[in-house]
Amino acid sequence: MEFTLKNFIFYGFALMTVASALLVVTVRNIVHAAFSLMVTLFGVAGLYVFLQADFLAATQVIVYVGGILVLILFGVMMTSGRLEMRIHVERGQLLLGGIVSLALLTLLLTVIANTPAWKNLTDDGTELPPTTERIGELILNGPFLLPFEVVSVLLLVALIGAALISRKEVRE
Amino acid sequence: MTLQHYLVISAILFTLGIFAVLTSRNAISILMGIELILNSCNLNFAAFSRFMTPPEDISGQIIAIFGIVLAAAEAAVFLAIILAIYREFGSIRPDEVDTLKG
Amino acid sequence: MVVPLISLILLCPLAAFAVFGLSGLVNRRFPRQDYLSTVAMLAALVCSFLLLREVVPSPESHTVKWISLGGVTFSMGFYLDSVTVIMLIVVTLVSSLVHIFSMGYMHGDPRYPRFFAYLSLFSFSMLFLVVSDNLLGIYIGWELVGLCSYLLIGFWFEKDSAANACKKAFLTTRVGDVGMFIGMMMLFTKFQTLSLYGEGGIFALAANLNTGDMVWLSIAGILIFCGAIGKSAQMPLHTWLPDAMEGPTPVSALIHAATMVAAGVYLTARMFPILTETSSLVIAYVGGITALVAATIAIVRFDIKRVLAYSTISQLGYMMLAIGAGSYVAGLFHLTTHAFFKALLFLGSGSVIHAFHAMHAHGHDDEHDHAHEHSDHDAHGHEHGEDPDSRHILGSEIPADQDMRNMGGLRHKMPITFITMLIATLSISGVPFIFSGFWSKDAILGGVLGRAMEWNSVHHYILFIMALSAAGITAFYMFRLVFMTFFGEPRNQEMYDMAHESPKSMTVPLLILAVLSLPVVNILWFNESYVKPPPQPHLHAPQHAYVSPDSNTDKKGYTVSLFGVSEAVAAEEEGGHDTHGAHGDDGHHGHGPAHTIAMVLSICVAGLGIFLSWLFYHRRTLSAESVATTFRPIHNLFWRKYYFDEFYDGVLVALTVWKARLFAQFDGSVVDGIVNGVGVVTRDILAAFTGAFDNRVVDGLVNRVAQVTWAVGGKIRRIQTGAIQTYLFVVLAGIVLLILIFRAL
Amino acid sequence: MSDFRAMFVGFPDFNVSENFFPDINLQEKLNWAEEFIQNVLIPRLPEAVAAHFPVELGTVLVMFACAGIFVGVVPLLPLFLVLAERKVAARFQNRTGPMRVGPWGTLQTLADGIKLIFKEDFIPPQGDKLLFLLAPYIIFACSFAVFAAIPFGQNILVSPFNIGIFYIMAISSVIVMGVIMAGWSSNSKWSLLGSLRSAAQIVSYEIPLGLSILTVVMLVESLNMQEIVASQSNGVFSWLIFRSPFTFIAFFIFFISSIAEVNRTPFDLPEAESEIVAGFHTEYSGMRFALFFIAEYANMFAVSAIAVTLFLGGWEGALPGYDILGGLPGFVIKTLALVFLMMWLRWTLPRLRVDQLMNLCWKYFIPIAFFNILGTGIWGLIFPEDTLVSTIISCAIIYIGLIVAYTIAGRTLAQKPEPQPS
Amino acid sequence: MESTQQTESKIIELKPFADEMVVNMGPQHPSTHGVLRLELKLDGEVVREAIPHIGYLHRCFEKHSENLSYPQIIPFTDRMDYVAAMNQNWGFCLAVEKLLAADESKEFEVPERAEYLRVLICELNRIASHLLSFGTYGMDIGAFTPFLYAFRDRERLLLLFEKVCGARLTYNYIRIGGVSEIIPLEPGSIAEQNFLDEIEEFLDYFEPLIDVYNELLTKNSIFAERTMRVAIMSAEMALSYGATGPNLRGSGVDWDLRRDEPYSIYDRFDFDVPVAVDVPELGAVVGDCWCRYKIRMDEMKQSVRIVRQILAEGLPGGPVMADLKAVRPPKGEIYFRSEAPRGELGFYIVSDGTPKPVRLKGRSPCFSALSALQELSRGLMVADIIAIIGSIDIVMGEVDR
Repeated sequence: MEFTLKNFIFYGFALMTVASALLVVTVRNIVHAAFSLMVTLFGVAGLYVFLQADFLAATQVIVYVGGILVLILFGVMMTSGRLEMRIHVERGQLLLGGIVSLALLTLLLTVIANTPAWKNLTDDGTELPPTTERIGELILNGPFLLPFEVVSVLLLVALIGAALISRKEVRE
Repeated sequence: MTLQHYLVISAILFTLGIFAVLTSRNAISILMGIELILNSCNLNFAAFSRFMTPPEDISGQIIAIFGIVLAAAEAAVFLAIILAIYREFGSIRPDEVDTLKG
Repeated sequence: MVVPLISLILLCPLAAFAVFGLSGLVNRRFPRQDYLSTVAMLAALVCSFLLLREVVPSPESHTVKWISLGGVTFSMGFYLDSVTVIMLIVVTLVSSLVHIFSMGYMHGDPRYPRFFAYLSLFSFSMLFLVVSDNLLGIYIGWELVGLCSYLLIGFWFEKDSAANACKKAFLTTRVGDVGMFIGMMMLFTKFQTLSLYGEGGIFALAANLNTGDMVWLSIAGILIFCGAIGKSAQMPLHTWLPDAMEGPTPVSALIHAATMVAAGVYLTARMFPILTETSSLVIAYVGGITALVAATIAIVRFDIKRVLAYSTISQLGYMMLAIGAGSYVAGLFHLTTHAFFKALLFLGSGSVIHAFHAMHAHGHDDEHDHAHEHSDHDAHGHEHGEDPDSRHILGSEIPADQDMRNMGGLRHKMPITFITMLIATLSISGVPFIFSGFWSKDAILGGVLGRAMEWNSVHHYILFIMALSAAGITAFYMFRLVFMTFFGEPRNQEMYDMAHESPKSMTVPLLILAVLSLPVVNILWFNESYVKPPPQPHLHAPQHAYVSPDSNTDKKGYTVSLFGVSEAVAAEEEGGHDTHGAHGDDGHHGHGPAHTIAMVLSICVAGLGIFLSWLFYHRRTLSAESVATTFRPIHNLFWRKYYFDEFYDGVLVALTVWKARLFAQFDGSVVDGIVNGVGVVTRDILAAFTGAFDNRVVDGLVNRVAQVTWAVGGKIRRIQTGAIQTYLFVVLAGIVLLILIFRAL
Repeated sequence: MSDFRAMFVGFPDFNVSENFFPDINLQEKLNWAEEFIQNVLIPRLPEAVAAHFPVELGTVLVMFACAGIFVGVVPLLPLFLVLAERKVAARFQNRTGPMRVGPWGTLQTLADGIKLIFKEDFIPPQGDKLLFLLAPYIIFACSFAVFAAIPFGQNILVSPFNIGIFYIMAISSVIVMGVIMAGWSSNSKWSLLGSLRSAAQIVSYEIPLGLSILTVVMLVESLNMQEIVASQSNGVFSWLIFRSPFTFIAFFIFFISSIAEVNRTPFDLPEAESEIVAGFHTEYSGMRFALFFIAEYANMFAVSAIAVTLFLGGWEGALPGYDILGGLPGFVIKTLALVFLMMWLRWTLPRLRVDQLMNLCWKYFIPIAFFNILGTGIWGLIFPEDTLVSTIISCAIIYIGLIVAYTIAGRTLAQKPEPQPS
Repeated sequence: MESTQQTESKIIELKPFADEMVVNMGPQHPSTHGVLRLELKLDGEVVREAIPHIGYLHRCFEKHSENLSYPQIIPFTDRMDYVAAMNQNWGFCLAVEKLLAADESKEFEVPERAEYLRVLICELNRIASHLLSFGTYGMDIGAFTPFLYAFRDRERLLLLFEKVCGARLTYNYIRIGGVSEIIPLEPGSIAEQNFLDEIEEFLDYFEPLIDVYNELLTKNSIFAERTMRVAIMSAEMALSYGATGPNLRGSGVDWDLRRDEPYSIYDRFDFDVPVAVDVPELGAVVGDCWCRYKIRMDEMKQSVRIVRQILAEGLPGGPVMADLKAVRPPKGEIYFRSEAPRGELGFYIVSDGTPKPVRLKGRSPCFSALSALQELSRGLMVADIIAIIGSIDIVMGEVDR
């Protein structure tokens, strides 16, 4: 493997993503897990940059870190006192879950390694034109208009639904 | 960097997410697992879009954006439900919320 | 011009409903909602009248593609012919009048806006049903109408009786709807479309069917007619309609007299082109029997609304009979006239009840406090405890304000109500020439007799006699109602004193309907160029009609041709003599002798009925009680409504219970017996021999097994934790395993 | 608009930024570094070393150098801004402010900084130590990362992202994580309350912020900061604030929302000292507290710089072709003016309550911002190009609108009588 | 069955702390005006209950007094409401003088010059107290600048006080039977004239500033939003809690001891008693925080008016101390109340004829007002608690005594 700056940074991001994801599932303190998740999300955003999906990367950071993660932390703080920040696990479940997950991973890796269509697709490093404008075109004036509208309705529904579910009942 | 690099990373993320969902005794932790899974899916979309389609075709990225949006909606509703469950049961451990058990 | 008009007709009530639906959510006291709703209906009415001119030359049809599923396209659209337009007018007109009437009648009800919302929704669905050009649209409208009926019957859901009645109505009609849906699906599987008209429509395709398909076409026709049986309260499924009188009276007038129940007739008429001889005959018989039976039940009712309810059933049977007998135009003609005079009768009865209501409430004349009134029904005492109605509707006796035995002499107190109701009664009784009912009823009788004479068909003669006797009985019980209510001495002086004429918003619709009960609508129906019956390609005259009486094939003609077998034979043999049902057309003019005979006979029976009624209930030279005593079994039969409710309770319900008992017994005797027997055998015979062996070897084994089972069970039990994670785990493990297996393969 | 240039022919051409200030264009420097290594360094190296010499080393070095410039220079800003704030506050309050350390107290902040560095670094014993230590760095890093995309001059830009403004939004949305971390890990209820307030506030105000940025983006049709600046190169009336009446409104929404984003009065609820002691950084002391402080002032400068870039012409001058209010000095002057405005507001206004804050955001700003977007869309349809006509119409509408608003406001104020208790 | 019961009991157990957070506001907190400790039960930002805990500044004032002679008690009253100590001195002296007057054998009269000086100084002290209240209230709400403005003006008043008694905060100026003469202020002397000129100068400077402050803070829309319609104390509630002074008048009750039960020479002056009314143009409702605050702003104007009347009349000549040999009140008891800046300050003294009181009880206006806090704050937000505390203007020294 050639040592280039790009490779170096890529592996850095990959390592960061995977390692912090591992932390997310292994750390026993849920707030720590949430902050590890933040690192994971950053790592994935970095990988998006490598895929020349700059808009996607920024969206990832805005929505995930600025939105979802904050939501998660709010959820943590509203539902647990400081003493309940531990993530409970049971050993048997850990074992079973580990076996299944490992089997799944093996399976996925086998598939990835053995699928001929996916082999030897190297990033030739060509600079792609910026994606933002095309994304806009495709979403607002192209085949993705309908999904876009559907998704916006979905968001609205989720918004209202979430507000409705989580509002406090007026107890008499 | 080849496509398989990304696929491997995403496979690992996916598996870790599954692991979290399977083993965690905390609903919010489960949500984090789900987010990992969704991220791995989005990464796959973006990667396939980069490697398997012509460079002008960025449908994969758009799907990934939709995926992010869905994740946001899902997280909001999930947390609302968790909040409601917490009010009702005083706990968000999924194994304690088992009134469906009959 | 047609499209905007029809859209307007549909949208007006829908918009009114939407506005109420929303305003009801936001603010229960949305101001002037009743006017809005009424104005919307009136606008629809005006549009309907405007349509009258538009469709004269030829029917119009507009369709849009709706859903495309796997190569099959469902379309939505409307089909406008003269009948549709007349139905539109009838529906919007009656609905408007009922709206106006309700403004007075329902005033002060706590759920007043909701009532109007329901009415608007109902009007919309009915209009949608009427204009739809395909079975799917009709079905949607059909079910919506059923829903509205359910909502409106149960409008005062605080009353148990109303709540039960609405459930009963909904479930009973659903029985018919299942049949209808199966019929629709049969047509769909055959033709791959649900559109009725046009090149690829069902009618066009059905016209080209060969004789081999007649059997299932008949079945399909009858099944679709099942829906009509339910909705139009025909014979086996009629029991819901009288109970539906638990709803507010305007609802009874609108839904259960004028429009919704007519939907069944309308549907049958719409299906006219695919009716075969068998299905026609089934329809005619169901209609005829219904007409007769319901009329006889009506004789002995005392509840003013129930008399009218049975009368409605009877008249609907009439219409079915007409359509079954091929008198398409006559059936629809009667539908129209009946809509008006029955609505009038109901609204009139509502007016009477209203007069008593107010008195009953708190003795005020002007305060109409219905909310209290309707929850007070139970307090009206139990003097009618033996009334069979009470057996099926919990807690419902005849409410005092609806009991004709409490009325009498009201003509002085309520002149307008009296006069208008009298007009309606004369009309329904078939008093000649100046009342519309006479013309329509006569058209039916003439049509049936004409068909009988033309085909020389025994069936149709029987049907004619049924119809004729039903007509006579109708005249009898209707005048019984009028005499008991409006003539004679007041039977309940207290109630009589408090009775009063209803407010303007109630009497004005009565007057309008009274005018409409005079033969003004006949203009449309006597205009031959306006209403043309559709052709019936599969209805063939029985063979004998065209064969000389002394022919050898005589016997063959009389065979009751179930499922169209004999048509097939006839068609094969006498292909040239096909008379495409145009002959079934319309007895009311043209069939000279039949028509004249029918007219004379109908006038006679009507006169007889009125005269008898006068003797019984006005002159009182004859005593109804003594007649009842004399013919105790028959009276009982009528009084118990032919034991239909008893039958349903006794047979259907009992059957289920019996089945359950059977299974319980099977469990108790056979299964337990086997187990016990085995136990006995084991204990008494084997135990002695195997005791020792048992204790050592088997016990050990069993204990091991039990331990293993216990352990395994304990582990497996944890799978059913109710925890979603465990399930997810199993699913994932399954996926992994499956993939491995399939990869291995 | 370029006709305007003709009117100023003959004036001496003086471009300060190009003449006196260094270029920090990363891309050029990177190219330069690689060329240097390839052409100069490697030929002079021994054969064995040259074969394995990492060519990228130069790139890395340049990147670190650029980062170093910013990390070195930007903290000086707070040093100056804190002093400025204290002096401004003092003038507002008829005081002189710090006068002891250095001439006119100019070294006061330095002294404070030194004090903070040597102060005990206290960590709450029951707190979450790891997060407590990390939180200031996250906030610090994020507020500095924003500077990477701000163009200070034609060639003074670390990284010419083509999604520049979007990147800034993304990065600044991460700050909230640091705030939550700090608040939660302190194990203090006041801190927690403050951090949750802050999170809610920042998340909410990001919406009107983003929406008002969108109006600019709609007109410029680019997310690239340099392109946004370039579209305002024709003098003061081509600045986006005057480009359409809607951007004029958007500027105010943007600016007020940014004040809320950086938690300053009247939106300083997260650190409202009279309510929740000091909010999320109650428990911090020493250098970590200083990091929060630096981050706060860096943020303040950053949002002002963004506002200048988006609405007030960035480094482009007020006259086409001339460097009045242009270049790096002009940019800094404009930014400092906005910073001064923030200080002015801080020392004048009381603080809002939480629900009022949210009301303002959700019931006023967001609807207005949506209306703005709609209006900008229509404006863009009517005037697809920025022409003389559109500028005149826009300025006329703004002018009339201001007069109307002033009149109405004046009348309303005049209607408010001095309430006299009886 | 069993599990159902378990679940139910679990719900009942866990519900209370599902949403509630208990926070201690104070005793060390920037805006509890001293050492008040509030136990807040919070539901998010909303206050379910605010329980004041007092006593952190308790000095056993009343018990101390039983072992001190009457003149010795006066410095202790300085420590009660330390921002309006003159009024505290005066309140105590008035009570003792009333008690002394019961003994007809020892007739004495407070000299007129002393009365004028007392009113002059106490009204200026009232202005100083209200200025502090104004400034700190602004700071509580988040506006820092008004605080410094208020302190700047208060500083000038403190200098004036320093001139008459040598102290800036704990004056011990008003004595039983007159005022202190530590720094003599000869009638008609240049010193006196300078003193009066300085006061006049201050009033000329200060009076227009009140309007400036109204523009700066009172009518600031954010301030108004924060304080108007917040924590409305109805007249009924104010009366039932014994709220007095600006708090009572802020609830719309027209009651001022200076006018309704005139003591000293207040009946000679012409002044209005500001009472809150609804101000629909601004949105204020009688009894809300803004009204209580506004009463203080208006009272400053009235104090200025009284002081101006004194300046116009000029100080009468004569001594400043009555001729009292020893303060030895007759056997008996007395309750006397006066209108301090924070409300009705009352002293209840039981004397057995010795130079020391047998029992002394101070009725503190702040204590009564503070007791309304719990009811006022229910269901409001944390920020509103601050607004309430500032608007009822407590001084913990007086609450705890």
